[in-house]
Amino acid sequence: MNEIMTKAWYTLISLFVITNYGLLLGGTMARVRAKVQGRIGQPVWQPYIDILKNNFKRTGIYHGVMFYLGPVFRLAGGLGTYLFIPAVYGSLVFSNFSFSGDLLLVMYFIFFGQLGMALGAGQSGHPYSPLGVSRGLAQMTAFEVPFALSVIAIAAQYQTLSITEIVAAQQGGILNWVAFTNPLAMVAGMISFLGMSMGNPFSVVIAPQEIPIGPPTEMQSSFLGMLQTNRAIFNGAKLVLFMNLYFGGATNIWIMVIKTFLIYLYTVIVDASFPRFRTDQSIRFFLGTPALIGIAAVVLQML
Amino acid sequence: MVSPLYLIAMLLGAAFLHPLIQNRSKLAGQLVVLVVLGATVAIPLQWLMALDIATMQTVVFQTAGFTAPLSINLQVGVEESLFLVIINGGALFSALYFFRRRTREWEGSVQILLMTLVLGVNGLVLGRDLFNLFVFMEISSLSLYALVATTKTANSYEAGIKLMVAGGIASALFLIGVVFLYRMTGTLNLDDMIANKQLLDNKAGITALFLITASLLIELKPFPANGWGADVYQAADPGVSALTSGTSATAIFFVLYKITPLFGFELLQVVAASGGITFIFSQLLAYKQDSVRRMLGYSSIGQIGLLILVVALGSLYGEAFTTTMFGGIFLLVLLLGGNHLFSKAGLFWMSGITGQHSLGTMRQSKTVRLGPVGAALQGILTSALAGFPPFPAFWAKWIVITALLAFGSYWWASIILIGSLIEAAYLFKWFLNAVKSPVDPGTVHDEVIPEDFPEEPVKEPMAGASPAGIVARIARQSSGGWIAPFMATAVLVACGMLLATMFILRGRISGYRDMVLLLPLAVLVLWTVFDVIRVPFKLQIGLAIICSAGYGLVFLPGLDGIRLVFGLIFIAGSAVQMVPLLNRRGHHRGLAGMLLALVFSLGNLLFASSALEFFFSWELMTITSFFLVVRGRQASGAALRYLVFSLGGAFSILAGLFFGSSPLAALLLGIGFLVKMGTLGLHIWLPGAYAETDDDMSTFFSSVTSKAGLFMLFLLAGLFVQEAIPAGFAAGTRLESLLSGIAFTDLLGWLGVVTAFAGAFLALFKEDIKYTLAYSSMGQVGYMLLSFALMSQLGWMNSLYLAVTHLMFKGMLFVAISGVVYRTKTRLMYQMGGLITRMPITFFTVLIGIIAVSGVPPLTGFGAKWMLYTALIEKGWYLQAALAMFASGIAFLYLFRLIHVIFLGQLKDEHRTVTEAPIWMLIPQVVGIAGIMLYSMYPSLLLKPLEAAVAPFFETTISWDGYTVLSTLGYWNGTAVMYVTMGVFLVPLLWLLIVQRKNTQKVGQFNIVYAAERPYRPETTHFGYNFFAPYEKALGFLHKPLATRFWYRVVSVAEVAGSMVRKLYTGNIQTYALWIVIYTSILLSILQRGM
Amino acid sequence: MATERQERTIQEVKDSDPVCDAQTGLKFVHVEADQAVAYITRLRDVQGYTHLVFFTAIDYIEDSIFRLTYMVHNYASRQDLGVQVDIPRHGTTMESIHHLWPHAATYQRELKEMFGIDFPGSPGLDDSFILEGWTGIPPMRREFDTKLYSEQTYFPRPGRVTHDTTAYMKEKLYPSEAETW
Amino acid sequence: MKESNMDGLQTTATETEQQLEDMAKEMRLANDGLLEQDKGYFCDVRPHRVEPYKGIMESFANWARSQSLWILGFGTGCGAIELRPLMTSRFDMYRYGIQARPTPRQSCVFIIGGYASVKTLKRIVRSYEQMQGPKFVLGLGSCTVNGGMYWDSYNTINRIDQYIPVDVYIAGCMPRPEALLGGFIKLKQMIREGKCEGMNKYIDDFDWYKANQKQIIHDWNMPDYNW
Repeated sequence: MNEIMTKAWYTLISLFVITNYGLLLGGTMARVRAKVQGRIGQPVWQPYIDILKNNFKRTGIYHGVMFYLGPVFRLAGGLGTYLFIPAVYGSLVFSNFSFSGDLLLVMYFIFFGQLGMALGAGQSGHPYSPLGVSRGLAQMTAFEVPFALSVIAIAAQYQTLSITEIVAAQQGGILNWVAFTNPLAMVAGMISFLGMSMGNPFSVVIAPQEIPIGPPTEMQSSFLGMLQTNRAIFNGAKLVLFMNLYFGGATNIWIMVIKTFLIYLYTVIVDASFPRFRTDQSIRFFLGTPALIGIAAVVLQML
Repeated sequence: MVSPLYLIAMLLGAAFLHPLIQNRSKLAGQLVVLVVLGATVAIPLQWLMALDIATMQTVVFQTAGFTAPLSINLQVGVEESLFLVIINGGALFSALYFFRRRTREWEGSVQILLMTLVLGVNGLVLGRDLFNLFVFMEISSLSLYALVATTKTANSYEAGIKLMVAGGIASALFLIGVVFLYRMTGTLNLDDMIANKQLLDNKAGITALFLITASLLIELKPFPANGWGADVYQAADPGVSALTSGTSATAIFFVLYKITPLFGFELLQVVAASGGITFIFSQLLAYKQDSVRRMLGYSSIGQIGLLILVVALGSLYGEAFTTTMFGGIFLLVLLLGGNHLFSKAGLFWMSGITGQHSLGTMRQSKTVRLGPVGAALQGILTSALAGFPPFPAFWAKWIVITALLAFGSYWWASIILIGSLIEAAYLFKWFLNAVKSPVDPGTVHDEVIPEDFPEEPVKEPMAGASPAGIVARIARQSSGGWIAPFMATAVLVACGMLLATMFILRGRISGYRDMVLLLPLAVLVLWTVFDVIRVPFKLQIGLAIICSAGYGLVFLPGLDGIRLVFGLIFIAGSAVQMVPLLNRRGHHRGLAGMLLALVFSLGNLLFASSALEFFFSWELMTITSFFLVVRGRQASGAALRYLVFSLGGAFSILAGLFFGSSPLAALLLGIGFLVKMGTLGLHIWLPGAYAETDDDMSTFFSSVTSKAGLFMLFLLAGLFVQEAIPAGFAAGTRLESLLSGIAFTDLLGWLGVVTAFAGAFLALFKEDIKYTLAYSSMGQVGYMLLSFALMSQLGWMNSLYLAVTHLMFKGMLFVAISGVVYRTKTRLMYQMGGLITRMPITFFTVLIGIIAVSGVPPLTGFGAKWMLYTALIEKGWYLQAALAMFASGIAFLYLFRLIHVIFLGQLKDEHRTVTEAPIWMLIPQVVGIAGIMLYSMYPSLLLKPLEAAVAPFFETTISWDGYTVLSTLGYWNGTAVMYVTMGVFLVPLLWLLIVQRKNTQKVGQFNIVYAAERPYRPETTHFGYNFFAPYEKALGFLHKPLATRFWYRVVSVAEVAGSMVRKLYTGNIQTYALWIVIYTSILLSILQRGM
Repeated sequence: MATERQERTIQEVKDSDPVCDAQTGLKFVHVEADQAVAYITRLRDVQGYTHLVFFTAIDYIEDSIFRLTYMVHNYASRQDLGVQVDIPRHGTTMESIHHLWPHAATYQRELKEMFGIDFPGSPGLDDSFILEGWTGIPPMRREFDTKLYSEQTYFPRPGRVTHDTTAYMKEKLYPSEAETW
Repeated sequence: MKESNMDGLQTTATETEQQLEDMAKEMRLANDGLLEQDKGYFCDVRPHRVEPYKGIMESFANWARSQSLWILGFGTGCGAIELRPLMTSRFDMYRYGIQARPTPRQSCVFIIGGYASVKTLKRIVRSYEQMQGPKFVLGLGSCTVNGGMYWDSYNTINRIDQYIPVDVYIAGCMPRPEALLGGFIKLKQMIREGKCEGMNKYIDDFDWYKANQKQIIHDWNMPDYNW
């Protein structure tokens, strides 16, 4: 019983940290983006206010049960993804529920939230919602290819699928990182990360000029607030995952903050500097060079 | 023993007296014919009782105190008796066919001619004297010319004359041959000649024998000198054609059979070649025919060619055939001949009854739709002719192929198999044409867009609700014509059952377990009886479910390991999936029985202990499932494809069974099993068959039947670990080093993953929901194949795990979708939408189903993904793993589309009143959900038994830590995942419920922000058509139907060959006569070269 | 092939040389209503005026006519030509030219809505163009008093004053610079 | 005795039901503008007033609302051209927590960008009703105040506040972005003071607003309240 209580506390702490970190990271990155554009930009805490405001909305509408549950699925997906990743190597508090499964679990649990959200968006009856979902899913299958290849290359390299062990194998100096021991896998993975974070040039889902905002077109009030919360957590989870996979993980929370910040910075810079692909261009892009790099990484492991 | 002379005398006397009786009463005249013909069947039966069958006893009758050839010399033996029973039986049924037909065909002269024909053929069978044989041949031929001409059309007169010319040439040759033989041996008695065979062992003797043989061959219409024969079949009345094909040709063949002991090696080879060529080319020709009767005619010619081939080969490779049951080659002749006689005659009669002359192309046929009885008769006759179990031809085929392969005669075996395949193709094409529904376009290559299905015309309720009523109706229809095919069918079925019992039991009845293999047949008979006595359909299905459950309870506990897993899939899975059928109203004749037979024959695969038993069950499964596919509303094209591919696969298996454990066996067997599984390249039957079957039965094909191939792969796994390229191939070249070391499992692995990818990818662009699911099943089977091919503990566990879970979730999905289609009356997804409010339970099922299929945790699907990738990476198949991941991503796409376009989005006006699926359709869904939730919560419940099942084969590589399963690479705790997921799901849900507890309004379907406009129609607001257009744009080039195109090319090659051959037939008597002469000359020159 | 009537029209038009507007350099021809479509067809098919630039109407209430102007353009000679047609204001019907240029249908729809000119056979003629559910007289006809309509319909805000722009700016906004104007 | 009692009870029950039904009917909108077969597509519940929280909770909520103003990106008139510069680095509206959203569902500030024709008004009403409360309206330019230079047009409405409640007007033709920012700051101030109850006002005077709207929108082919 005591153990369960301790685990519950640890979980709460871990979630609290990642939520706040994710929100602040989002705010900071908005500032960074503003700087790129020569603006001052919004306050760092703007994400908090937006979420507060959305939850303070007096009215709301919903289109049906799945619409209602869509954001719940999405947030559950975000929380779950984070909870299945050991965030800080060797830390009891931040090991989360990583004993439930390995890398494959995390890779597939990412779909959980997306599926739920897609269903919620679908029930809104708005044609843009499924259009956005269709684009997003189509692109997702494409960027999963280099990512899958990259993960397979890493699994082959270390003969393990456990994230903890992958991190453990990278300890002991910067040159032990996958980024240096298996650079091709890192390159493929980091390109697919661009797709995963849905920024330009891969922002086909939201695509403000074409299908204004896509899936969450009908989402409002606390539904939207929930989606925003998830955005912070899910972002954090993805960053932690990529940090663990390619950049040696983190032995304490500060290293995690620095590393994930830099990874995120990379996507933001790309985002701020490119126009958008069309969906089919994006698919072809991911199945082109990044996939070839991934295959090269895998083939190197086979030789 | 009745003297055979009475037989002859009776026929002769009746023929002479007939005009007198006919003048008094027409009915009496007809009855006399029936009685006399009945006696001709009864007398040989009496002989059979008197004779000692085991020793093939023969009794010789001389007449009038003289010896042959001055008198008639008759021999009555077991062979003769049996042949006479079937030949005279056929004649009797023919008489029944003509009976009371108030048309001019059935005039006194025809009755007399019929009796003289029977007289002739009886003489042919019984006669042992060459000159006698000639006489009888003339009698029967003359009767036949006249009979053909009695149809009294210009064509039939011409055909009669052609027949006469050909017969004349043949008689001349025969007579010359007889003269030579008499000159050389000094006797005309066959037995004496056989005794003095060495006298004929010179060029002159062989030539003399050749002349007789050529004459007989010409009478049997060999390719290519058979244009006149086909004309006869086309022009004559079907009843006459039935006589020609059955009675006359069979008797002449028997003559050939009788004189084969005289033949030397060279002559036998010529005869065999002639038979083989006739067989294969006639099938090609028949395939191209438009006219039903000409098609049947070519089929007859081909079948007789097969008989000739078998006899010749039997004499050539005698020792190979002696190992079989009894009578050696004679048994084959009897089985093939009898089977052909009854089934072909039956089909001729059917064509006469329905009045169907032209097949047209399948597309634009003038459809003559058979009623249920007619369809059943034609189905049975066609199956019998095509050699499906339990009909005699099946056993004959088995024996022939076994013997040929045992002897190493691969070419002949493959010719017989390919010919049979073509024959099955066109016969079933005709069958489908006759039974298909009027809305069926005949060719279903792909989903039909965008027209909706036209309403099917309302069927007239069947009158008469008792067996008596049915009999009365049969009698009423076409005044007795139905009795003939009915009797033929009955004979075939009875023989089939008898043979099945003989072959399968082989005298060993040690317990009820031995009977299990015969259960499907018993079921078919029993449920047919149910149909006849009009047991309500629901009761039939209910009984079927109970029987399946009983079968499972009785037989499955004896199994263990992998067999038990598949047993549960086949039997328990089927029992649950039969429940939706309870929803049906009205009568569905033959459905329940067929279904149960299919389930039992699937189950029997588990118990088959010999190659024959296995093949018997396999073929039974093929034919029963075919008859289930046929029932679909637009399924004829798909059904034909299914049949041809299944049969091709089965033949491949049949061939493969005899190559021991060589790579060739692995290849042939592998192809057979892969056809059943529908792997890429061999899959083109699959979408149509899955999709066009009735909605509530598709699930059997997808979730149960496809596993049969997988099961067999597991059983014969040892075959596939060997290297695919035989040692010594391309020896010494660089190719050798590249190719060596590639095992079949490597190929299977790639094939599996490519199938998984292709299935998912093709499902992506389908608007028709059932095609989507069909391709999805194909993809899933690809994963199973991939996992199987891994040949590791985790791989096999995963393959079995997938097989079990796929049964649950794909079964659920198919049943749920059938409920949707049942309610919405459409299969096109974009025509649905917003059904979640109308069908919430079905939605929930589909939701669980797609989560499970896509492998998203926490449901069971993830277990499969976890094991698959772990096993793949353990094995080092990295690229396959990546492609599998890509495929699973694509699966996610079509699954989302499936649930979105049907259940979410905009509800259409016409679906406003749709209600939840019927309760019977919900039950399997609930069972499936329960199963999935249970295994999701506690994966160890499934994993541990599977681990035990594969334990005998592999060293264990996984270990357990509580609920956590650990592999060498990673770990997975399904229970913990489930708890965490529930936790992270409930917390936000509670939060939302608190925050939103008031002032959250549920709005209507058009209350959307529509760029400040309002939607006007749900159809234009629902995004569903061409859902993944960008994907198509990016990767659409991948789904060009390459495999389909390849198979079309194969078909067109066959068709071109057919039409080229067809050019030989000008329809002109002189040309035909010339062909006969040329044919004889060519045979002769071949023979001389041989000598 | 030009019909006899068209030939006659062309001849008549040739006789009366197009009037050149001194200010814009545009050329205008004036055509009778019953000959206009034939003439425009001729312009399009024979004389190379392949592009309909616009099609509009002016309400000359004093003369009790609408003056329709078809502005066509010849890409080869880079020449615009305005074809002016006068039609009576009451019971106004004009032959449609949507068969010459499909987009003419939109102009005709607008003219129907704004002026009430009927073009029988023109597709979608009665679909609302700007005014959804308008029931009064077409607002661009000059007998329609738009100010009165607005005052009656749109809740004019009390206290609104209208000034002459120049005078008001001189007086109020930039009094110091007023002299320089 | 007993029976009559029962009858009485039953009558009461039916009466209560009747009353409830009547009440429910009152809560429903007639949606007369829709075709009969189209009525099922739309929600016909009458919107109701939502009271603010009490005390500090509402102040806090209002502060959050004022710090996060999401504009409905719908250029209703020519004044919308003056909105664009707000996003540029020169004016940088993000500093004030102002962002543009592409859908009314997520927005809280509706900017009426200048003159509104009858045709546009229909869309304005629809979009306004689709926004979730609390929601604020900024009237941009003279046209929204009194019709501006189009005041006597047959097609331009003069006073937007006759059709939807307006919180802040920004006069000018056109007002410059600075003026717009000024308007936003005023709006923020008003929100913090709890003065922006436009939504409840709209619901309180729902019938009046509807009557005004329907007076000029002749082909009313939408529900009476666009949820």
